[in-house]
Amino acid sequence: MKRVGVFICHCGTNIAASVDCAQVAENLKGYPNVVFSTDYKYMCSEPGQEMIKETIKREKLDRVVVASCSPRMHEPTFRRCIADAGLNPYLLEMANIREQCSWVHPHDMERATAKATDLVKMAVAKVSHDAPLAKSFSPVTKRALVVGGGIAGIQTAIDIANNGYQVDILEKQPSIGGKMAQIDKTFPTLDCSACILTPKMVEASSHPNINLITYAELEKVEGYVGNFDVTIRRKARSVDLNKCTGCGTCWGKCPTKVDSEFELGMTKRKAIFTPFPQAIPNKPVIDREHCLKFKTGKCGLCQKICPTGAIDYTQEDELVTTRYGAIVMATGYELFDHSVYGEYGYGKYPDVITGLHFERLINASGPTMGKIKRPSDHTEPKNVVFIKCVGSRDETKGKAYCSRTCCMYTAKQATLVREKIKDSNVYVFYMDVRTPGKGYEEFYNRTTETYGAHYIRGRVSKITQDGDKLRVRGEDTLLGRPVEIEADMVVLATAMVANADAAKIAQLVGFSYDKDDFYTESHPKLAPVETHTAGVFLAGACQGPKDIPDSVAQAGAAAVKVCALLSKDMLETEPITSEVDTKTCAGCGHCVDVCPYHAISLTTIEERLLGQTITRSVANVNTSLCQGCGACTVTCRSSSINLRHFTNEQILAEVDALCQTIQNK
Amino acid sequence: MNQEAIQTKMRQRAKELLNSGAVTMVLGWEAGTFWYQSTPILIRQAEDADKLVWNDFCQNNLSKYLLDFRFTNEKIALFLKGCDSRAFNRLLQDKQIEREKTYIIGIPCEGMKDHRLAQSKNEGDDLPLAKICQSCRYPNPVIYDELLTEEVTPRQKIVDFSDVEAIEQMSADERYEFWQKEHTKCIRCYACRNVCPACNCRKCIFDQATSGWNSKDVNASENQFYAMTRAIHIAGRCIECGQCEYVCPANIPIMLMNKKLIKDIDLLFGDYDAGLSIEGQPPLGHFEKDDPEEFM
Amino acid sequence: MKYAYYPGCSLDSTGIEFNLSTKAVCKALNVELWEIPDWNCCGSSSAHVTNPYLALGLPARNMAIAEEAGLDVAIPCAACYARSKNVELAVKESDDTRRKVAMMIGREYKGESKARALVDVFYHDLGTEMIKQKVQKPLKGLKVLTYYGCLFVRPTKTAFDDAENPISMDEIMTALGAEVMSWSSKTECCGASLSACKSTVGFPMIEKILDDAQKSGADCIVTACPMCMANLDMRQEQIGKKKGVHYGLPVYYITELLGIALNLPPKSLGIDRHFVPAIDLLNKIEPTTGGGGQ
Amino acid sequence: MSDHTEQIKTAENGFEPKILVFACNWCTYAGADLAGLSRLEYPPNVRVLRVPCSCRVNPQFVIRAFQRGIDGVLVAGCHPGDCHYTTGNYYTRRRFLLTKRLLDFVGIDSERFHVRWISGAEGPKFQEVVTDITAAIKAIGPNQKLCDYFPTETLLPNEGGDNQ
Repeated sequence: MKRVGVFICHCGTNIAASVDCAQVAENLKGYPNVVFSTDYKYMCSEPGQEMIKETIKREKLDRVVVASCSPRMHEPTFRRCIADAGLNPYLLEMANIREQCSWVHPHDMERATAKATDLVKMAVAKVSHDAPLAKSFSPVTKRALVVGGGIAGIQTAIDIANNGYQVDILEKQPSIGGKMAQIDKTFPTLDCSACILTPKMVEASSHPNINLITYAELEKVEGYVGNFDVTIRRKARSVDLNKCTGCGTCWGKCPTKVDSEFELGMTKRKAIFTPFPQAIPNKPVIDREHCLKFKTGKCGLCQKICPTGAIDYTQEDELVTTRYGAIVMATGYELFDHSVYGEYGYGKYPDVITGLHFERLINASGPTMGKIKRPSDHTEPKNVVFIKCVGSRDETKGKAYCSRTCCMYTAKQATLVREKIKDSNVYVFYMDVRTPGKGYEEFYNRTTETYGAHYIRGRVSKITQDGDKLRVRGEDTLLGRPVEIEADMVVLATAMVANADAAKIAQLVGFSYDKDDFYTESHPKLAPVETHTAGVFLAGACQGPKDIPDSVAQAGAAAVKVCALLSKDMLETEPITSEVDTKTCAGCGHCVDVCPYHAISLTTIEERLLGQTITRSVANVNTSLCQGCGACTVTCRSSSINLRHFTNEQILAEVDALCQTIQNK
Repeated sequence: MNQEAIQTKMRQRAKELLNSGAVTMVLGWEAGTFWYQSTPILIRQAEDADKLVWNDFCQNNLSKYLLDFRFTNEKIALFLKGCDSRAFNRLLQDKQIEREKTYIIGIPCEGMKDHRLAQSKNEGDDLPLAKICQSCRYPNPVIYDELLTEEVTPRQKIVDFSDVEAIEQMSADERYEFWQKEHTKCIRCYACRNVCPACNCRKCIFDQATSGWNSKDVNASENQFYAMTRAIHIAGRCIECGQCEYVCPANIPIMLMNKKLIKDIDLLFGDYDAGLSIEGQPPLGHFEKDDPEEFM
Repeated sequence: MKYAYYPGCSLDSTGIEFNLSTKAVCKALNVELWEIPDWNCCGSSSAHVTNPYLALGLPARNMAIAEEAGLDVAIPCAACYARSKNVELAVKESDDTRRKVAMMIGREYKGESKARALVDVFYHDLGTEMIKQKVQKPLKGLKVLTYYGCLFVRPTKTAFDDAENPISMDEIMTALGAEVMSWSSKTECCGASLSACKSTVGFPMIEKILDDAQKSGADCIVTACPMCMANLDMRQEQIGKKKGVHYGLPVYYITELLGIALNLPPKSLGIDRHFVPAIDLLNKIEPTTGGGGQ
Repeated sequence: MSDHTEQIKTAENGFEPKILVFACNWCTYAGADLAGLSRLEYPPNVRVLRVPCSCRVNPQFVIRAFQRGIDGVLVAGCHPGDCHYTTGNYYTRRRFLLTKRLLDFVGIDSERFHVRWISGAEGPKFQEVVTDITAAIKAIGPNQKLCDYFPTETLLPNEGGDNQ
């Protein structure tokens, strides 16, 4: 005979307003296995929990049902409460009679009470089959992996490393630095991006706890929080990093010229190259697609002239598997491809460029040494038009969201044009100007008042090439009339979008992403740097458009979450896992393939049969890998594999308990 | 090659295999109590091979008997028709038998006769092929070590779902009435499960009283729970051998439900014939990201 | 290749040369045109200003007659095309509209026979390859500008080419051997009726297009819409005089130049009926040595 | 004791169907909670049974519910691709695409069994789905099929065969 105690909560008036709690408690008296049933104003309060503990002792209860709010909220609270009274915390079930009963059936006391009673009966049926469970523990590897070497990744790594833990930064490009390395000045203080980024890059490369893995990609991720087995593909650089000193003779002499991705194709780089002068590691990579040696077998000049013999054409991709305790995704963003906009010339007009393009133009180490020149004829533009919200806030052709950073960097770029080009005219077409940060509004006011940028509230309807000029036609909604500007150059503030391979990587590591392929945080307000997958954290623009200050702040947050995790030697894992009944398991192995966590494997056991000892194979669950989804329990036709706390018997009991209430059909 | 010739060759091969010690046992058919029934036989001595027969009623699928020798080290030779060989693959895919412990002698099958009709006829009268054999698409064994005769042409290319569609046309109530009538006849003897190559659990949930899935009561509701559950369990595994209907004492059209699921699996997840090969997972054992979506 | 043919009111009056050249060219390209018997006006802008269901009912009657004959409808004029395409989509999208329209015009139009702009038929159904083979007098040496106007390319629901950068007429003209110049007013609005009722707004719109055309160094403009023809051809002198400039830019219907390329006599195409004289420019086309297209 | 939840099953004085909802803990159960937080009213005919993932729901539970006389069943989980366990609901989709057709084939009225994807953010969608299903089942009356059998001794929480 089970001794179940039922406790109905009023939750002040949240439940009592539309459910007759006393009546529910009354209905449960005499119900099979129920030996105690009461109701109380606040079950989760101190006195409420005290009452449960005393009742457990006095009535010698061995199972408890609490009918109150959603178990997603207070299940841990009541588990701890009954554990204090000496009961195994898993001998508890909750009936959700608030979010799923009183709050949604406020005007029908009689039927809401009837529903509440049914829900409590189901809970009693389930708790009667609960078995005591104990949390199990798994070791934590004290090493973190940061995917992405932009400012967010670098800052996360530094903060983790400063806490004494080993960190690997995995970067796809030959050098860390990310998008920030391409930017000239940063708002709102206009200090130069390289000046604040390169010291961090050097700190990351020289920090004893940080290990840089560049020119490498994620190949496979297995395991779970505390024990991620990550296989990384270190792409062949064809350069031996230990021997190479970065002296640059090779890329000085290399005959092959290729469009530089870093400079957005505005200048050339060699087949053996470092993306930009301040690259870290400042050691080149051979671009095997364009290198003559790999294409035709001729050349091989760089190997001949390399003073330290660091060039090695025979290098192969290398697969390295390492175990990590935590993973931080800091893979950054891409810019929206504005060639979908026919209005702006489908990307064909050479003088219609993107903001990042403009950053390279004004950058002192950029292709034009900081002089703003028109890509078409390299002359200095007089009239520069900026267009904001290109691809952002546009559901038809672009993205619905606002990309947060364009207002500020467009204001910065407008200021720089006015500053660098005497008597230039700057026009900014905008819908709204959003300056949500510290010192942002003042910066914007300086752009319009001190630097005299003309802000025109309206959309640009069409840009046409008119000889060597660009005819920009738009509308000034404040004046209520169309506007036409003859511009020398147009800069588009294109939207920040997720990387093209963002979804692929999310599926590889095993966490969810939203419809725009940005990574989904566990809770937008309360857990912005965590994901639903334990042990995987987020930092920077991969979680959604954001500027450098926010990315660095998130990096710090993610780092502390990682350190909290790595500070534990053992990790408590939820005991709700599958278990195999080897008596009935036939070893068919179909459950092995449906398990998303590869937690099930076939092992052999020995058994006495007809007088001999035989060996046969049965399924076996690795409880530290199993996350308790239950896919295997349905695949197993003989029900030999069952999920603790959600067993077949329990769910059948709940179904029967519910249907019992409609027996008199 | 007519039945006589096949029968003699069967006997001769059985003797050779037993005498040479290549196998310790041979599984075949012998003449049954009635002329329209041949019963499976297990022979260990070469001289018993003369009991082996090959006629129009060797319908029983022999591969399922291998399960009884799962943990012995008997090396067994067995005769497999087209459908039997798919059953063999099924048991292999479920890891219930080991290929090395068997020696398969494949017999391309011209189709067995309708044994129910034969009961009201005398021996020697001509009989139509059994319903299941008329729609046979794989008469030639798909796995074998040797073949007794040359291959025969399949009688059908595609599965005929007209009987399933006939039920689908009915209204919901008519369909319920149809199955209600059929399932009240069921006596839960579980013969259909015992003969089915897709049903090879070590302990079936319907034998585990404590599993709570189903009580021992025999009534329409519990019978329907059994029938529907078994249909779901063998979905994507049924090889359309028709043995369940062949052995059902109550003549329940069990294949109707199996064919309905086969039709839907082909429709939803692409054509799949169970037991043709042992690679990959059965349809319900894996998924495609772009499976049909009806629940948005 | 058989289509119901809906000329529309302009092609019986101000755009007579578009009608003549269309019929001549289609005969030459053996495209059979079955003029819809007793066709009525498509309602153009006056209908949809007065009543939305009148604007649907008028073109629906023409389309219904064509549908009963099981033919898609080839429509030269942009406005008629836009109105007819609109009713085709409206009846397909909502049964309620289909019933209301059927009640109004006393016959059923289900939207099965489609409204097709003539240029769309030439470009997508005939195809530039086939047209190129039929060319006997390639327009070598002729620099043309293609002018689409708005109703062929906007709104995107009824358009048959890209709204910002349409290319169907360009590729047909290239197939005819002409040199298509680039300019930015391909899809600018010609002001339509504004040049009549509100010339202070209408005239500058035409002026901008003509200036742009002159700057591009082209010999002439090609269009496929009687309204654009009216504004660019008929008003050209008037606007030029106001500005003290002589544009002298003949404006052709695409079917006229197609006819010339098929070696049909200019008069049979109606080229003698233009305001800006358009016959002499044809002599600029270099005589070809052999017959037939290259 | 007069059981407070007694439903007098006659169509005259308003038959009220009883509908069982298998809800996955991470999405649909959270969506249902959100409907509560946003006070989105819906008819009190549904009873939610929480499971870790929709892939935990065995088609045999659904047949069992009809056998015991439930009037309607809804299986609801995350949208494919968003499953907390990454691939759980892909199996749910395959299993219940077939189960729905088998239940139809056996004669269970199609309004009585539904499968829907409802995410943790779709509180209004949970309300809408539950309201529509309740109305549809209310229109066709109580379920008489598969359920003409009530075991006197059920496997309920009393001495029935519960194994630890």
